Amino acid sequence: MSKKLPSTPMLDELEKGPWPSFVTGLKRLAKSEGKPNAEIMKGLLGQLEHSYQTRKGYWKGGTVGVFGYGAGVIARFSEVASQFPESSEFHTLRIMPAPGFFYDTKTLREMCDIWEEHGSGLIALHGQSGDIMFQGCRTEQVQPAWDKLNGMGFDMGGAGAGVRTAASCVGPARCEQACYDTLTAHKSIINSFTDDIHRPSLPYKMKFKFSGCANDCANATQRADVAVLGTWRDDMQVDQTEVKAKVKQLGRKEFINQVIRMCPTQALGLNDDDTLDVDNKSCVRCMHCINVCTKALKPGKDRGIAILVGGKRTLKIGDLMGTVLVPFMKMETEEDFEKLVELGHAMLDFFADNALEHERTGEMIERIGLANYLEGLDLPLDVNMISQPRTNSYVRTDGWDEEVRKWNETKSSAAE
Amino acid sequence: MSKKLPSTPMLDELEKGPWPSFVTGLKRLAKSEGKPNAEIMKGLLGQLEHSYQTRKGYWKGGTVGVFGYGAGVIARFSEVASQFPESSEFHTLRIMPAPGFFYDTKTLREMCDIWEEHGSGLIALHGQSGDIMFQGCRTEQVQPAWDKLNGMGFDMGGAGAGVRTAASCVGPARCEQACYDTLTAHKSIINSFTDDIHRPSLPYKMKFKFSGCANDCANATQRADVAVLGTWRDDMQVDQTEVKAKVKQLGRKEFINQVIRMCPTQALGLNDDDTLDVDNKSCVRCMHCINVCTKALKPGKDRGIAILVGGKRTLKIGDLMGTVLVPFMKMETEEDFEKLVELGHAMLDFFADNALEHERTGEMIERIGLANYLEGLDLPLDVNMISQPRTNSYVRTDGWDEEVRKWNETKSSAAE
Amino acid sequence: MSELRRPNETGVPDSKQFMHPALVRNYGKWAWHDRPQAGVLRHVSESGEAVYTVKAGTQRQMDVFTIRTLCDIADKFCEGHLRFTTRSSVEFMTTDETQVKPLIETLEKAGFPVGGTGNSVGFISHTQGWLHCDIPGTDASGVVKALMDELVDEFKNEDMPNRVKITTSCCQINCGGQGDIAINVQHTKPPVINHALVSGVCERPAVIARCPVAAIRPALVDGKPSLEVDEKKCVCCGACYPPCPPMQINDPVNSKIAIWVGGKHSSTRSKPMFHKLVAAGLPNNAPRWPEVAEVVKKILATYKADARPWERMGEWIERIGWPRFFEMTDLPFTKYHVDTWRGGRANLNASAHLHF
Amino acid sequence: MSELRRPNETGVPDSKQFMHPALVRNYGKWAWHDRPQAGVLRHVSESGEAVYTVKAGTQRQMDVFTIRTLCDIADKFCEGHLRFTTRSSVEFMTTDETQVKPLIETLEKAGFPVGGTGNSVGFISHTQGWLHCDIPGTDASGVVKALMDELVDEFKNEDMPNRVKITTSCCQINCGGQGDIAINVQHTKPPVINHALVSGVCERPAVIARCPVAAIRPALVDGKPSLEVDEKKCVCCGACYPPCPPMQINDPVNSKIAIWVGGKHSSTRSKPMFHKLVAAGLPNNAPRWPEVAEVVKKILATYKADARPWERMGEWIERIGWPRFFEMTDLPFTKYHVDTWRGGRANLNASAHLHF
Ligand code: SRM
Ligand code: SRM
Ligand code: SRM
Ligand code: SRM
Ligand code: SF4
Ligand code: SF4
Ligand code: SF4
Ligand code: SF4
Ligand code: SF4
Ligand code: SF4
Ligand code: SF4
Ligand code: SF4
Repeated sequence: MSKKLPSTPMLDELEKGPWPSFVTGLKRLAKSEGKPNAEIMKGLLGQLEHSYQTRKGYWKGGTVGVFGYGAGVIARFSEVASQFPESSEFHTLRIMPAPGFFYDTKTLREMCDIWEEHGSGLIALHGQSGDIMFQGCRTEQVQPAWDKLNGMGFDMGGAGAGVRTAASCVGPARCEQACYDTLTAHKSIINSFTDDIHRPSLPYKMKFKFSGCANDCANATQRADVAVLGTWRDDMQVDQTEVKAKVKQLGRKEFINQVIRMCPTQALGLNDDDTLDVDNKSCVRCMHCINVCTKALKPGKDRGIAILVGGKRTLKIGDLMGTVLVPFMKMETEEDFEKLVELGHAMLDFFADNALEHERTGEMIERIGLANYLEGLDLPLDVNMISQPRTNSYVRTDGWDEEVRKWNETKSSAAE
Repeated sequence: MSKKLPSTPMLDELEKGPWPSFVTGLKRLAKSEGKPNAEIMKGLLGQLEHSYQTRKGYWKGGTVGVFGYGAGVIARFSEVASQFPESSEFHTLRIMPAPGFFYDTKTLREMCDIWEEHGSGLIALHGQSGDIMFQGCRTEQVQPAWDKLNGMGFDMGGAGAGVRTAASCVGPARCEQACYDTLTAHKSIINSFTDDIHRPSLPYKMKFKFSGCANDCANATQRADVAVLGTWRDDMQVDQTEVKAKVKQLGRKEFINQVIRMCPTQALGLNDDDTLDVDNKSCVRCMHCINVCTKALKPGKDRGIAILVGGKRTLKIGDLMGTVLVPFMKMETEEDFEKLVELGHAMLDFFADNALEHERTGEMIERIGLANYLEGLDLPLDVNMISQPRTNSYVRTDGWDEEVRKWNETKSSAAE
Repeated sequence: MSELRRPNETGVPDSKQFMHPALVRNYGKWAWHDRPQAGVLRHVSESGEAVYTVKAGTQRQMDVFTIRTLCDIADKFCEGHLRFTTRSSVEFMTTDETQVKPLIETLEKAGFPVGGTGNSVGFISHTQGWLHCDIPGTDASGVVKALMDELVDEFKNEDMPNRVKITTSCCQINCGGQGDIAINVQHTKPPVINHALVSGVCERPAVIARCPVAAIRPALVDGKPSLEVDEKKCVCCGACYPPCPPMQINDPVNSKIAIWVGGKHSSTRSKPMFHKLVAAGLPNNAPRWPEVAEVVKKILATYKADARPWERMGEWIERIGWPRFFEMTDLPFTKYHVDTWRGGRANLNASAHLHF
Repeated sequence: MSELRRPNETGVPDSKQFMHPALVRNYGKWAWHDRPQAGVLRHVSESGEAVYTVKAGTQRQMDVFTIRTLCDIADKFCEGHLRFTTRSSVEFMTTDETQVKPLIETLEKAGFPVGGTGNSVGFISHTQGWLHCDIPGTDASGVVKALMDELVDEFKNEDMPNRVKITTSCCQINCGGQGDIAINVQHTKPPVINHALVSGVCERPAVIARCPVAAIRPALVDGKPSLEVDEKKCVCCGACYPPCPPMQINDPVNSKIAIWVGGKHSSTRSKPMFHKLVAAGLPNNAPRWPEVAEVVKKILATYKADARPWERMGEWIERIGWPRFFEMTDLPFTKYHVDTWRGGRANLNASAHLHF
């Protein structure tokens, strides 16, 4: 009864070479005789080979979901179902992993078992947003698969015009650079937004990402509407003995080339005794010198987060980087995390109320202006928000004195 | 008969202090009893004091000119002529000085005499575009004043929607940095555009400026539609003995700080024997190291010009810097200068044909795109024209292969 | 079929339950790290305890057998724990230094290249493509596999000036994000409209609103409401295609591959940068995209040979200048490289800084 | 009255006829220069000949007596030759080193401060103002004189990190250009329209076309064709005023002074930069503008104390960061500093680079 493995001469080319081959994996699944997923995979291999031959894709969308939720399943129906009926439905369940992508083998094995039973056996670890993508599910299997995955303690990720699955770097779990607990922040935010993830009703998608420092290993700055990045306010920590050791290791000239000369703000000087001179006022917390001298240098002790807002990809006005919204916020106590969650909600509410259809947060801010966005969120203006002041005189400044008053007020209240 | 000096309590405040006072000068003129210009100046002082008191200007424009020309006189009629009748007409003649602002005293004295006789005796050396501004002339004196100035061998400068008076740095006359003859270039260009200066009929103004190197002492980059800047193509000239002397003079650390670390492209290295290591491929001809080490370093020997196009002030789309149009052109032989003049004319013609009313060259290029401008001028594309390639994928590239062919052609013809 | 059951709206699970116990013990207490060899990280805690991480490449799109193999290895060496990186590499952690060598050997034997650490070429950001997406111009999995085959040595060694982050995207939407090198589909012809379907499938005002250059207008075709495209304006971006599949943008010949360089998310040294177009018009040559691989390898080799330690791709090019980049990589420079999008003027050279 | 005569359309005269003979001799043959003291340049030719230039400040707007005084000095010391700089300073050249000292003394005695060389504060770019222009919001001559009185020591000495180029502009058109410090009129209220005059004086379509934000519409007022301004859109730039004087933008109280910093024309080190708004709302306080002088002096003092050798104003601030600039100068930061013009997003901080 079971169909033969389709002929896939083009795909077979992708079994060659040293890198692990997804084709070999697909074939392995297609060959696991007797299992329903083998049949699905035969169809899939056939359709994919057809795509390679014709250089076209053959999936179309649709609406498939699970009870109680409005999103999380990416429906895929084949346009060439008559040729490859076994994979005519090939939906994906987006499931959110634990922040930082940690697993024990028990969990992973259980997931494999579920997906062998209810799906194609093909799992992506992970999607670019951070979901586990259980790919290749027939419509009627979506709910049972989901029930089991949900039963394991996992929940559905985002899709459509809602809050999306978040991502965070490994953070304090295994990185000395982490200036705050990325994993806890991730969890706090996401678990307070489940409603907006599961029942999307925003103008467009909204993504959060969490990186422990400016190295931004979670790609937050450009790929999240809300990027939470670790930083510090006080002086960086310097172990001069280790500095000397590093100078010795690299040689003086190379140390100057690789560390001193590469500081973006010329905040570093090498003293004659091979110790380091740090102008902390000029340092922009870029992490470079700390990255190179992992033993000698560390972020300061007064740590917290900066929030950048508005990052996104091309549609419709062109790519946007996130820009500074909150230059610093402590992130240590439970209260701090609650404040972050509150701010997240305020951002979401403002977005929901003010964005146009299919407009991302960054585009909305571009349209209404940062000042209005700040006002809407009741956030104070800060010089760190700009890379430079305006260069154009086309602005009506008759509220100048009032704004000066506000600034002085904020400043003196900060000084208190 | 002659009027009393008006009371000028506010202006008098500007007679105080160490800097030469224009008010003292105005008063000196107003006091040169018996001369007609004394009366004009009394009126002018009265009106100016009135401006200071009320914080408003009281001139309005109009049309005054000289026979044969359509521009060059800035007409000023007083709105408070009834109060200050002597200066009711206070026109300016814009006269072009010799490139580089050189004078002998005979010429200057003659100009003073003419202006005492026919004008107010107030002369600005020079206007921001580079004109001698003979200010304060009654309508009926404009032509006689002009006849005399023209008789001296001087010509009228630009105004209105035409080619404007140009400016050039002192160049080879007294600067070792000059990479081409700014004064000759200035003269060649301007004297080939007299028609467009004197009978303006362009969409808007067009300015040329000439600086001998990237220091741009003539402010060409932002203040000229066509900026001609000196540069070189080969390696810079290094006198290592003088380098060592400079290292000794500044001290090693300061030499590194002031020279090595400040090179914008990290093209400089200090060798252990205190000689300089120049990566000429990375050097962008910014002049910094040469400026600091005037004895040790010099531009290379294969010198010429770069042309930047489109610089201008705010109206209407915001300030524009000039951008690279021609990265290099020899400027030594008469033929070279002729080529420059030819290109200038092509630029003017394209501007005349394609700019909208009141649109400067930079705005036009912004509107039509650099590629179209290049095509219009039949100039080749060059990577030096960009600071970086496009970052946005919204472009239709179906002419790619054809453009590649063009590039390869240009490249191989350049290699010939 | 299972009963309809209300979901447990649990959100994300807690991470610590899955973490290697040494990570839990030293959570937030890491002091420093180094890399004893390519593919291996050593993180040392304030307590002195060291954790060794061995990192390996995967195909991301994994069959359950592959995952189970990874689990077997984690069971054997890592007390049953493992993690994945933001780039779909897999990481195995152990406190036992002596286990590092056998762990590496086991991984390599099982077909997982060990590397991707430090200044290497990491795994390529992977998107969906023909395997799953509804709008792809190419197949991400194939491009990634073909390229990683070519780059595996650069994955296994740390010979690059800095980390190299490569991304692919199988349509111009670019789910792959910014990259030191980005390999993206670039359509070159306006969509071909299947007018018969438009009225049935597409919400026309929504489609019209999506076009970044306002090139779409409503039209009556054969008496039916449809859409038409002003081909002079159209930038062939494909943004109209997801909301309106009858506006077919994908084409076996005219959907090309473009290569972009110098993107960067980190704020390390320089501010984050967008990637910049360097090559376009490359054929979508499945199954192994040799023309793409050639350009990528040429760029990588040039970068490797010329950049200074710690310079990311974009930083290196900024220093040496774009003229030299095009010269050294032998790539043609065309009018399409000149930015024409809003604010594109900022990408012109507004200075006398010149490279010869 | 003189006969109408055809002009001799001669263009610019040749420069060499006016040049000091030593400059003609060494034209294009200069080898190097230095500055023996502030205010004095020594240029040495390949031939070994040295020319000394003594540079002095003027008021630019000169009465013939002042010019004749300069001529007297040139006759006495410089064989009857002198030149002016692109910044309206005057330069006296001599090959005789012994003449430098008496030349300086003579100039100083005659009231011309000697200086403006090297890393000093140069003379201020001067525009027309109430003295001559038809649209000025303030008087350039007065502002320049009042400020130079305050800055004369910085003109005479070379104590700045780099050259400081200050510009003034008496309306928002800004004939003064970019400056390390720019002192410009900034209107704060929309134009007040004298409707009775519009139809007689103004070409309405031309005026409407001039507005950068399309805030002007045609209107009928009292039955006469006039214009009206959408005050919500209007950015008070005054661009409508030159083509239509009844659109009175100047106001004794609401035409304020704004201060901009960090502009730069040179491509030296950094690319040319636009100046950036730092202070606005300063009163147009003729005759000596003390509030303006105070801010300018504060900025200069901070720059002088903190910048490194050769850093221009804008380069210094880029290094230390704008937060520190505002902190050190004690200037308030407001929403008006945040760029809202086209492409203004580029001036937001799109990075994790932060200054604390
Ligand atoms: C494991 C991972 C985080 C995670 O939670 O999964 C990670 C881990 C580390 N990153 Fe990262 N980065 C990881 C993705 C990233 C990304 C995002 C990405 O790859 O898509 C970035 C930003 C990319 C960009 O800019 O476009 C990133 C930019 C950095 C940088 C900054 C590099 C630069 O100079 O611009 C550093 C600093 C360094 O190199 O020392 C860094 C440094 C590190 C360190 C050394 C931090 C530490 O002290 O532990 C980690 C060791 C990495 C190694 O393997 O050598 N990591 N790192 C990610 C591994 C991805 C992979 O499998 O290759
Ligand atoms: C699956 C995934 C690629 C992957 O293979 O990893 C993906 C796949 C799709 N993306 Fe994406 N995007 C995925 C991460 C991203 C990212 C990266 C990120 O999140 O860090 C981006 C760039 C960042 C951003 O959000 O801008 C991204 C930017 C887009 C966009 C453009 C959004 C924009 O504002 O420019 C679209 C188009 C849209 O939303 O209309 C889009 C749309 C899509 C759709 C839904 C296409 C469509 O309209 O039908 C794709 C469904 C593919 C499928 O069949 O599964 N996808 N997409 C990623 C999500 C997996 C996951 O949940 O973990
Ligand atoms: C005389 C003059 C040219 C002229 O034809 O009139 C001139 C002459 C010199 N300039 Fe200049 N510059 C002159 C206006 C300018 C201008 C334009 C301006 O002032 O409006 C600029 C560009 C301003 C800007 O960027 O906004 C200018 C930017 C420079 C620079 C680049 C400074 C920088 O680092 O950005 C140098 C290099 C240096 O400082 O060694 C320079 C260097 C020089 C040198 C040292 C060149 C030389 O080797 O002779 C000259 C001696 C100047 C001195 O007095 O110390 N000159 N110089 C101008 C004197 C103006 C004045 O009276 O103050
Ligand atoms: C006299 C002078 C200022 C000075 O005191 O030195 C001046 C004065 C005027 N300028 Fe200017 N501009 C003068 C140099 C400049 C410069 C500087 C330069 O040339 O290097 C600029 C900036 C560069 C540029 O061209 O963009 C300049 C940018 C403008 C503009 C704005 C142009 C723009 O595209 O943004 C206008 C407005 C206009 O043309 O409609 C303008 C208009 C004017 C008018 C004609 C105002 C008007 O519409 O009536 C002024 C006449 C004043 C008068 O009564 O004499 N003036 N003007 C300068 C010319 C003197 C000379 O011929 O030597
Ligand atoms: S972003 Fe910073 S804290 Fe997070 S993993 Fe990367 S280097 Fe560590
Ligand atoms: S963290 Fe970055 S900005 Fe700060 S001193 Fe180090 S290299 Fe410089
Ligand atoms: S622009 Fe260059 S050549 Fe001209 S005066 Fe200035 S430094 Fe000399
Ligand atoms: S001229 Fe400028 S770019 Fe060239 S080496 Fe000197 S400082 Fe560097
Ligand atoms: S890049 Fe395009 S084709 Fe690829 S997954 Fe994303 S939306 Fe689909
Ligand atoms: S392909 Fe892009 S530009 Fe062309 S019509 Fe569709 S949305 Fe508009
Ligand atoms: S800046 Fe304005 S007011 Fe001053 S001269 Fe120029 S146009 Fe006239
Ligand atoms: S002042 Fe400027 S913005 Fe206002 S109406 Fe006039 S031109 Fe328009």
